[in-house]
Amino acid sequence: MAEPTYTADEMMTIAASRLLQNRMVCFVGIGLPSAASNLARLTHAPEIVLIYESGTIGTKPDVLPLSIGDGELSATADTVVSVPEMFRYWLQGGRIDIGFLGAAQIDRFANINTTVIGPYDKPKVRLPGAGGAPEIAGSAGEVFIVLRQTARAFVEKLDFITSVGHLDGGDARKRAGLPGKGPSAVITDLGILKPHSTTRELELVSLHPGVTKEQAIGATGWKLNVAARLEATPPPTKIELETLRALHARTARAHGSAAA
Amino acid sequence: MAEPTYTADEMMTIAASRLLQNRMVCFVGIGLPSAASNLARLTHAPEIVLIYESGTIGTKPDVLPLSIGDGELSATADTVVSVPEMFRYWLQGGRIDIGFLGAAQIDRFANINTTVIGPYDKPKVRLPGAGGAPEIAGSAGEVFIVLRQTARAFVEKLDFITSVGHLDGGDARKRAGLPGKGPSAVITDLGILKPHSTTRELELVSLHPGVTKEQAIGATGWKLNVAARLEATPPPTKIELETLRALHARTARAHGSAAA
Amino acid sequence: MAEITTLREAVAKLIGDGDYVACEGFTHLIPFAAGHEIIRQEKRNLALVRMTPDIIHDQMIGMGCARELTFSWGGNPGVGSLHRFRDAVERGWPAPLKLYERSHADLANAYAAGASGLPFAVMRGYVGNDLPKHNPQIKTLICPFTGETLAAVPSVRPDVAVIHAQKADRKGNVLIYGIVGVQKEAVLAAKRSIVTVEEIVASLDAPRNATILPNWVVSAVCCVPRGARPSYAEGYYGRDNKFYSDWDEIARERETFLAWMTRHVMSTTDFADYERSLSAVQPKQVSHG
Amino acid sequence: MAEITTLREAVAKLIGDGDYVACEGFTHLIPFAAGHEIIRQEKRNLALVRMTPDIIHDQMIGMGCARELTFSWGGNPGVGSLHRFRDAVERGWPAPLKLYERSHADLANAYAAGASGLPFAVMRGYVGNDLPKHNPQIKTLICPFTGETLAAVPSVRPDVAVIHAQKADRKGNVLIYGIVGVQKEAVLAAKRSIVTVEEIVASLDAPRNATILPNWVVSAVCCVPRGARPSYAEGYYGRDNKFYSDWDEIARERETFLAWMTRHVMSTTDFADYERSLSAVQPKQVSHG
Repeated sequence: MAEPTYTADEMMTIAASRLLQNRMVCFVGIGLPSAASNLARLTHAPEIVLIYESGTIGTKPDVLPLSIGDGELSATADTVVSVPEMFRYWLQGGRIDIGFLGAAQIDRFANINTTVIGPYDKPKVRLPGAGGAPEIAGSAGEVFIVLRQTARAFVEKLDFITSVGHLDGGDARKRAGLPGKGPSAVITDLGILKPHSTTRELELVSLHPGVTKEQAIGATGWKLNVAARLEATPPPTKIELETLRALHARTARAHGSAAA
Repeated sequence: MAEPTYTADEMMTIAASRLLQNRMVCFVGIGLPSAASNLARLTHAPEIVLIYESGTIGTKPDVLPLSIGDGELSATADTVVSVPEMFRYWLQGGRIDIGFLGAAQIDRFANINTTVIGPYDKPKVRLPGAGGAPEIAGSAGEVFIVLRQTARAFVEKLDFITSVGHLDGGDARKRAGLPGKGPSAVITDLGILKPHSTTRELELVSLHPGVTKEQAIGATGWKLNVAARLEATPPPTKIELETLRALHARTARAHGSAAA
Repeated sequence: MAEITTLREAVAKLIGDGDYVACEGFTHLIPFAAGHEIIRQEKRNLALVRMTPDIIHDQMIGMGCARELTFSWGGNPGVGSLHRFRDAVERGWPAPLKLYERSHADLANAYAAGASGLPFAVMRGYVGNDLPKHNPQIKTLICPFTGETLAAVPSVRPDVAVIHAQKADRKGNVLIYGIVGVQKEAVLAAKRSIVTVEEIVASLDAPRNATILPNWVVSAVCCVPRGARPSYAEGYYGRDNKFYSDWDEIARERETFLAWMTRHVMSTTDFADYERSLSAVQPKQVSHG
Repeated sequence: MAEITTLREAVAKLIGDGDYVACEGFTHLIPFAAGHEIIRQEKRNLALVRMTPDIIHDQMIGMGCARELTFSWGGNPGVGSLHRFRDAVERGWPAPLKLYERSHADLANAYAAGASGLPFAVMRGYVGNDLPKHNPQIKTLICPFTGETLAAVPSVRPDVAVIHAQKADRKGNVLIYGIVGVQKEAVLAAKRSIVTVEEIVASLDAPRNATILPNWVVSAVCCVPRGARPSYAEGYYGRDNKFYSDWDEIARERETFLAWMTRHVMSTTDFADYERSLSAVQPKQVSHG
């Protein structure tokens, strides 16, 4: 096999991008979700609608934004609305198919912490906070989460719930009256996790090439369940890899520094 | 005296226009208020800010609009906002100095009916309804009302309160928690009425030239109080009259029919 | 995803008898052609909502399409009463019309709340006003921070929103400018939507923060030039004020109204045909031909 | 009515110690020059509010201007933490900073409610979220129509709003375009406002439905070219990404931070002087000179 070599981050971004379908309306978080969303747009999903919380609707950036409100997002958008309108009419209004989030910490039910490590009033690490994530997690039709898998990030118990996943599992979301279905996939540098059909606990459903089940279990702070039928993530195709690398190269050139 | 001749409607419009001061922010109703507001703008108040509920802010129409959303209002505005924004940010937001309303019926406390004559469920006459008036009457800093004075319009008891004036008088508005001060002047074809300083009942404070106190009393469906110091409205000046007539003539030409 | 189709097909497919239908337009861009098509297809039992029902609603009500009307100002602007509306309210002809009457501020907030996916809107209004006595939908609530009593009004969330706009591109993205009213909110609040446009162009060439409805929030886009007449479309044609004043006479009596509607709407196949029919009667009325 | 004045005079006159101050900008049009002037004039005890506090808030907090911060996301976008913000939160330096933490959807609604003259906003949010446990401002209410429990959040109604915009005309009417954020709402929600602009022109030449702040809702307009740098102003200059990444090193330690602020902000007279001071250090950094 003359497979191209690639990094774990590249595999993660490519695996995430594959979950996005053409014409989906995707509310995109900055960083890894933004790279995956734009990769999808540049490969198999040319008519995907990308929305950033800064108010840019149907944006088609040529390079990745460093921040959620870069000029590149505004200049290539179908339209730009105010931030209150974005959260009121477009997100809460139920117009979003996929909310695409990153996270600092995640638990077995795909609840997310981006607020503090340690106690809220005396934090060990003060993280940036909620941003748009709580209501994206609540209102988007479904949610994808992308982050690197480590035992420090995949924790038994979150110090703070910033954005809800499946709460304490089962039909907890429905009982709480949350409009969206919640996280349906967590994409990491090791594989893909999806919530179990009834318990809604995350289980490992796919391993990226070269990664072992034991590695994934070891990088998880709770006892990770593995799906009966564990799949193998297809490696990046030449087109996926070239497109992603070209995107990062353009981004680095445009920003005059190292790519994200 | 070589005073020019003029109609009672012209005197009414001119008297109303004089109450508007330069740089006031005026939320304008269609019809008589619109004529008076634009006359003020074309004479002594060139920087008055005229706002129509269709969303046009700072509009400077060359001819009078027939409807609240004419193209003339949009084309000459500083900006045009959506109707929800108009009512939320600009009116309810407390940005309006003067709400300028017409009326079908009015009572002694300057409450207004534009909904029905007769019982609501079996009306004798079904009028157009509330429009923007209830919240203009509630939220504008103060309110001017312009209408022709007849015993059928100035009634002892309204069949329906569409827009509040001073409710049942005294400090009733304040007790009800209404933000604006309410009607401070009612301008008719016979004279000007203003609320009494404590009872808030309308009293006749000025008579237009050639009109008698008895005429005004006879054209009022309740026992009209007359101010101790009854003033005489100065007759229209040549400039006022010429400006108003030119405005109506331009309007008639533009609309291809009789002027409003 | 917006389908670019004919108005006849869009109305047949997207509006059913008994539906809750918002046809919006605030003097500007009133969807007359779409209203005519609703009448032509003899839709029945509709719950109509519009802030400012005018001639097109007079026509739908007089032709028996409506069972109820939610509104805040009903009249022929600058002319006077809507005779068919009054006949329905005052004498139940051709059918009783149940009214849900509100104010502009209320309905504007209610559309915005509908677009926002909320069940209700909060506003400061209706104090000392008689409308809440006759419309049980208007309630109050207490601010949990200040204790102030405010009005609470139900969202407007129609089955179908119908609007007219200046243009769409070939993908069905819609641009509206000038007096935009509550049209964007109406479309976003509704389950389905029909947008008639003056023209379909290769590119909208819209300024940065223009009012755009992306094709994925619109059900059908129909090219109907002059489809807002006798209302106006900024950038295309002015308001036909003469038609508004002529309507007063046409609609005053049931017979003249029915004769006019039969001849010009029911006997014509679409809006272009209606325009030909009208201009045959009034060859000199250049403005509405 | 907007007074066209210098930024120094506007900040001196309109911002007092202890005021509740919103400096807004969503990546785009961040009012850096105005923030520097607040620091230069040694304003103290401010209650700051911003959806996305970034470097300029790091600077105000580190220089001891703030007693509290209402916010929804605090960081150096694309780079990492705000070290001065963290030092204040984690170690109380130079003074303890009381946090009122909310979400973007909340603060966006809260500014809109403030602009609308309402004491609170209703939204669907915070279900299962820990923020309400730590911020007693976040409450719930029951929809009087459906019985649904919704979040109720207090309006943001600052004493002063500070924003940067592309241009104003000579009367002080302001035009903003591109990513407009919550700046219009912030100005309309505030008692007073300061708008810095790239240029003052004879006519705004704005498209029909552009985002305009009429001169009668603005207190002061100040012409400060490049006044948003290192943020960007669409149509004028791009974002100085290098400055954002350089800031991480400058702000990491108290000493380097204080030295930098003393040299470039406290020892300069205005934004133009600050730019000269910066370019003297980094002659090659063309983008932020």
